[in-house]
Amino acid sequence: MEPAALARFVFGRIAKAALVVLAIVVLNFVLIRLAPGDPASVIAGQSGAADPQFMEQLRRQFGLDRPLPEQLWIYVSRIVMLDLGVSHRQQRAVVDLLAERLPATLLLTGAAFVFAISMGILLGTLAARRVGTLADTLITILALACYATPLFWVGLMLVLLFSVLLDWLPAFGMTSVGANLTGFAVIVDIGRHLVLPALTLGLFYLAIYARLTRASMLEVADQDFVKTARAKGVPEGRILRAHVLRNALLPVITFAGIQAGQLIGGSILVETVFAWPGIGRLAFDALLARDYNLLLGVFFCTSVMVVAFNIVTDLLYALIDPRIEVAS
Amino acid sequence: MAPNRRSPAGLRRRDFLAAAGATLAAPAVLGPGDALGQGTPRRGGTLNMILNPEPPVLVLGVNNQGPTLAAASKIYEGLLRYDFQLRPQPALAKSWTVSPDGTLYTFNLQENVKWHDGRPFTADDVVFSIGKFHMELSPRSRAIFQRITEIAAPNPTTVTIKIREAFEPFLLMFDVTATGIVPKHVYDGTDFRNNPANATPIGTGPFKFNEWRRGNYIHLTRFADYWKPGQPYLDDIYYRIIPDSASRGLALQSGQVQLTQSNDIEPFDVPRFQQMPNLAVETKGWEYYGPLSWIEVNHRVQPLGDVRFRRALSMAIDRNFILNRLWFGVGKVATGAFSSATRFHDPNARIAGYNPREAAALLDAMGLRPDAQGVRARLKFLHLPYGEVWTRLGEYLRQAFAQIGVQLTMESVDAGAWARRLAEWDYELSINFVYQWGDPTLGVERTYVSSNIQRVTFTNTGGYSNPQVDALFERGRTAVRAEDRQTAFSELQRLLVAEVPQIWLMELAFPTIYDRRYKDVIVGGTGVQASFGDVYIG
Amino acid sequence: MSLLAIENLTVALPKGLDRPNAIEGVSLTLDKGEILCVVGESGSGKSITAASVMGLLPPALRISGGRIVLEGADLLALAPEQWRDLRGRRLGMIFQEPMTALNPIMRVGEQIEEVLRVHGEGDRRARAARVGELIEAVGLPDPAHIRSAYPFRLSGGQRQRVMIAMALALEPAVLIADEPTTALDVTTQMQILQLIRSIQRARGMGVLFITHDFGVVAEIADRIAVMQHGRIVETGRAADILDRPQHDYTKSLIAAVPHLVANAMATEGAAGEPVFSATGVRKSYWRRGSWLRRSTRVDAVRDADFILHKGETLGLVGESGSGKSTLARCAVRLIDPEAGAIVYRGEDLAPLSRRALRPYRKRIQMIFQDPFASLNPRKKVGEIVAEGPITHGEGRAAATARARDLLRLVGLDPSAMERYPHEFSGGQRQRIGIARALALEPEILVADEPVSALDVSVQAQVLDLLADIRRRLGLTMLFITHDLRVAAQICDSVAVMKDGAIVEYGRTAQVFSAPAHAYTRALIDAIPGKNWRPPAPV
Amino acid sequence: MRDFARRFARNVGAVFGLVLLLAVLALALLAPVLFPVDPWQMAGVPFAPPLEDGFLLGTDSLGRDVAAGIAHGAHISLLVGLVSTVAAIAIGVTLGAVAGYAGGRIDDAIMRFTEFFQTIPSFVFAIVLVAIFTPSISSIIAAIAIVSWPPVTRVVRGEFLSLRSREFVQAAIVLGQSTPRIIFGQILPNALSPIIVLGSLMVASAILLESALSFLGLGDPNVMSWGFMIGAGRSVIRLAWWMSVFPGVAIFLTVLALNLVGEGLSDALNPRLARRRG
Repeated sequence: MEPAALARFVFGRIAKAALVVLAIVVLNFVLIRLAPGDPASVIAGQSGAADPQFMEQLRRQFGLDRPLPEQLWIYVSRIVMLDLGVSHRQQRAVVDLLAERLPATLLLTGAAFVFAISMGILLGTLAARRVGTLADTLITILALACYATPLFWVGLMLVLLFSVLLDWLPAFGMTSVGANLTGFAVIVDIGRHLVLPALTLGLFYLAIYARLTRASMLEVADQDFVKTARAKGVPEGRILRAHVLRNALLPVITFAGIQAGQLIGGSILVETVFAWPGIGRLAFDALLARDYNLLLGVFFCTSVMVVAFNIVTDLLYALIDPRIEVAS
Repeated sequence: MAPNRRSPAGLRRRDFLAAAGATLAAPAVLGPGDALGQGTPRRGGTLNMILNPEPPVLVLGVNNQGPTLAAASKIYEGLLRYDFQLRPQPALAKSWTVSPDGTLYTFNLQENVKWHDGRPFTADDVVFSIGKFHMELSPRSRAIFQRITEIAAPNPTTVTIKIREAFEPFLLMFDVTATGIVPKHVYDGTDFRNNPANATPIGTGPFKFNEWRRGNYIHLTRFADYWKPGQPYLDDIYYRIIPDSASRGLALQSGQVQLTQSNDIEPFDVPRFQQMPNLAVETKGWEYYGPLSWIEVNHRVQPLGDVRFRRALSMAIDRNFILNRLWFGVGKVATGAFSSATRFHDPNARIAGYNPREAAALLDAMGLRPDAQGVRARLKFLHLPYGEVWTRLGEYLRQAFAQIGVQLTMESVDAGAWARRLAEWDYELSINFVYQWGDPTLGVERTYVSSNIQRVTFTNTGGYSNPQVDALFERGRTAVRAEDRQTAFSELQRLLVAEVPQIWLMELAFPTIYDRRYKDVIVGGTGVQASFGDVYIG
Repeated sequence: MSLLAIENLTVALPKGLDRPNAIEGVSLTLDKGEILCVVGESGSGKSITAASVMGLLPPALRISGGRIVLEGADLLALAPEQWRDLRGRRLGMIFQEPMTALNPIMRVGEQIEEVLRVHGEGDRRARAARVGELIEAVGLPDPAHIRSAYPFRLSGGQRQRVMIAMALALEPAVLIADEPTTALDVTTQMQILQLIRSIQRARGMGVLFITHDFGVVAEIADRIAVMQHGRIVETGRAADILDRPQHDYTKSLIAAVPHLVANAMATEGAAGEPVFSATGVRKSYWRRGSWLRRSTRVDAVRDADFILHKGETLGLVGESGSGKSTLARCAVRLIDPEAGAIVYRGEDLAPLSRRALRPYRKRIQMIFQDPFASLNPRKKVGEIVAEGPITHGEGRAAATARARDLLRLVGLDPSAMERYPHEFSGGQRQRIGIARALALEPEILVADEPVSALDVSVQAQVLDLLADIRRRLGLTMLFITHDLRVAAQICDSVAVMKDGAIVEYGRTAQVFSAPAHAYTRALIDAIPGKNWRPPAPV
Repeated sequence: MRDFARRFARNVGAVFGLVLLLAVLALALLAPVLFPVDPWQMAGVPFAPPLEDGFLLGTDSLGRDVAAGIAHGAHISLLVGLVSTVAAIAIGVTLGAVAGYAGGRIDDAIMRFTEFFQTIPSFVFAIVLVAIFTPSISSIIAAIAIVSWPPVTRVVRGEFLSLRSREFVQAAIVLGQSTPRIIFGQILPNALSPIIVLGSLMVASAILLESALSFLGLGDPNVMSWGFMIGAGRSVIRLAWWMSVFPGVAIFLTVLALNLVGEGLSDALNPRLARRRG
């Protein structure tokens, strides 16, 4: 695609994405306000003592005494300036909280995603090439098993096996605290903590990608242009790489893009099981604490991530598949 | 006032670490050996403990939840600390006197005390902390401190406080967890809640704030200029944030942390740790809080307004089952409205024991007959959203009440909705547990007196009203001498066990589990919510 | 010695099908410099024969006997790797469907270059030069542009040229062309046929040309082999077989080819009164633009006029995309025209709502192209045929009885009533479609390419059926076709469409004998084998 | 139909899945007979390992029978899975059919709406919904349905879009059939196969979703469900592995069965694809 077309494409996607994100923010704002309980009563509960004056103070402080539409308007207009407000419970800027937690989530979901997609494509390809053989059956069964197992349960079982019984890997957290590690040792340390959560989160998606790759490969392998390649005398290995795989990956990429949001959802469970300090856990805590600003901030953040991921996927797709420009 | 209850923080479960407190009282004057220590303290070493949930901020007053207190009690200090019998001990106050009429308190402060930023600590800081800071921020302090008519600093090491009329429990308000002393030079004239300095707390305690990785850990380091010679012994304290209970158990088991407290460890795991020879399981250290749990009854809902019905429910409960099966023997069965650790507890006033047959008979007598499904009454039960054990407790109660034909429908809510519905009296039955702050006037009265029926959590939300009870609490509150108070409170306790205004269940005890190499960990009535200045590795 | 010899070749089918072998005892020879056409209807095994030579049989099929000898070497005795090396180098192949035969995400130049690369031909520069030559050699314009284009940018004819360039890249001795022009428009078909012929002549290749179309055979073949049910029934020189077929099957096939002689009935048909007309019909589509790019308007039909007289058959002819189908659909209001009038017996149907149109639906019915898609696979044939009358209020019993009669009328057994469409062959399904249309006793029948998906012998039967019904029921017909032979045989008048407009309109005989428009002339010139007069059936 | 059954029966996995599914179904239906005691009843010693004290799968931390919980939980899991799927399909089919048949602006609007819902991370969304409406069977079912319908809409729309231009539909228009009749009589029956296949897979994901919600403490406290059991058992996993392992296995087998059946249906309903799967 030429640069101008590319720029147009990206610009268009971003414009559309901004609208989607805005709509999501409004929806969530409305939804969460429907929920019972307000932050003032939660904080009153937490502090162990409260009187009406204290509650009143809190409500005024959070702007909860204004009419709902006004609160929404203030919130939305701030978001446009990327000001997500202050967390009631943590009394810190939501943006700061997110910024602290985001890298951990990105690391976790990123690692899980890379693991899932690379292994998924590898296994899917293997199964498709050996269709009908034992290897295919084993991979299919494995994928099905991963697909049918609850994420959090896998996490627990992995902890049971690798941390409790074998004591190979740490079961929780992101770093060994107090170890005072420096340089490369820090990376190794984080890596060791990352293995189990990333594996847990990744297995489910690995299953999806493997199945999808397999199906897609088999479908593409049936198409005319593969026959053309054979008729040209192209060796099987090259047919697989240059013709079948490249085409077969298109639906996998599309699907991976759509799945990005589910990955973040899954990270809530995984972050809970493994005490991973990311935004998934932050979201859940915020929800239970009725920390509106923080929760909306997390929603905003995850939505932006999903939308951004979709844009990247679209872009990638457009780069791989020349037809996309015309289709759009 | 209420102080406390658990910490609801909005989070679930174990939050309550809340109050916990001070273990070894501040570094105060006592040498470590005074309390429990048997060896010679040595310098050096690191303590890793768990903080859950992660506190929002570490400045006392701005937040008074359990996790905040557990960490801030190392950074800040109060004027006093309390031993296991809740007797005041010196902390920032070297000594104190009370005038014979009980209205003038004089505190003499330690000398050469420095803030973590190097500025000297003076009586002005105390006057500011009590007179302004906590008066503005803390409802609990506000309720007590409004009795103060004058607070002054005649010289840099003396503070005098005059109160309107004698108030015997006044001295229970000067622990770090109740009234931590904060630096006037940082806060005076600012918006306390939003002061940027809240991110880096400055106190006089033995440990100073170093680093906070959100969602990960908080790191405190030894304060070299601490006023008490030789202390603290430890070099660092790390608070690890571990939201999952299973993970916390693993961390303790694997030695990655050396101390857990409050609800860090689920009750069912406690027996396991009791069997590990390298760990000590300590249930002392909650005397100051005296957490008592009960079935919160809304008296406005029939038939809950009927004392016979409440008694029947109370007798349908096998409290020993709860103690042994849910809390695995950690804690005590409740005997009445006062925790046995609370001052003026009367062991002779006891509620009726487990007797489902008599309970059923009571209901029959009321005319509540079982219907076709065997149900006499249907009630809604609001789950206490603070952790699994409370969920299990709800499940047990449903089965226990089913035996006598009372059917509970469970409602599951988050902490916010729970707090709101209690505050708005929008419930039938729920679970509650409340700290007693060592004194019935401070921590018990609020639940039962009719003057405190308010639409605010942790007041008399159940709407119980009995003029006799009101009068007895009044007598207990205003009596100058402890003996007079005892008389009033004994009479009161006998009355309450007959009335069953709430259905008391358990005196909760939260085990502090720690590596036996650490010495002098729990040295007073506030448990781990103390300075840890005298903790050392033996 | 022949260039390629197929000796007694048998390919087994998987067990459980209606016959054991896909092809049986097939023997053929192909010499250098000749074009051998293998002709047959679908299922005759001609494509299997071609795939066998290439070693590209579907995995389920297996060669169970015979030999394939290429330039003296038995292909079946070769290792797979050796056979692969022969493909592209000595054996080239082109396929029927140019739209799907190219890798959609690989540039055209790369795809051509790949043949050279995988056979280790030349270095990069030499290969690039060769690709340029090849693109030019197959007559593609602007080689620099074409080589960097993706297939979707190219028209069907251009893609087929790319396929030919690929097949010719290494100057193979044998080119196998499997229905290479079937999916193309007639004018393009003629160009591709000429290209193949000229390249074959220039390089002295042997070409094995698979086709079902005797027109194409007449245009291009040196020798002919006729296949039926997996066997070769007749081989011989082209002229001999075309003009003097020996085998009955060959005779019937040739007899089924529509003669390019204008319809004999043409003169009488014109007498009737005008019953249906279109005036100034216009319809356009918006092709959606991409971001910030404007959508473009495509005129599918522009100001089209025609008149149907009672009993007349009007042919709408043109190539794909000419708008003939859109115009037909406007006539039955499957598409709402933007402008113009559709007049049936004085009533303009164009502005009517769907409801108001319903009474007229009975009068104007339609027959569709695709016998597989035009019948609802979930309904029984009886229901499908009876559906129309029932919709218009006829009783179920009466409608069913009529359906039975109609099936008989179109030559199907009444037992077909209880069966589902997939149990029928293409020709039978087309008869069902006709029965459905007739069930409403229409006056006007719009037939949209009703025979283009059918084999030539079936096509002849259906055309005969249509002619017969038309005569018996006095139907007026709008007949859409791309096949001028068919149009010549069945239509009284023809309208030639190009780019949405009717460019020529007149009596069939006149249009064919003296075309006025250049485009009409080009179309007629492009009819394959137009100089061949099939021998009259004996 | 006979064809369909034959093709389905040829798929070993699908038959296995069907048997498994029927077993789960039987367990759900027979739970009151097999385990007449309330699954909440504290019937034995806490933490009794499997086979001890006559408890096949052991007891939990309050001495409740794990096997009874699993049997009664089957009922809830299937109920939640089925009802939420039916609801999601109802929403999805309606929107998808309208979008696919009407096309144009209506299609655009509906698809924007659908995309919008697909952009929201669905698990997070489900959590919010359940929390807002407070956890109960109906709020859980509603939340799962609300986050599950978009794929149905897309599939149905796709089917309608392609079927709408099929010639048999055009034939029905030319015959003068009314629009509802065309949608329900002509198009929908032909779009059923993918909906059925999708539905069977959605039941599986709904069961997983329900268990995840319960795991996080957002289940209905009045009913015994597998997710609840794992949630209750996870923290004691080292002490009583059977408490979380067996309900986990139950979920696994049920979801697996549904997936196998779904694939079997898909193969049997689309013979062309089936062949390709080899």
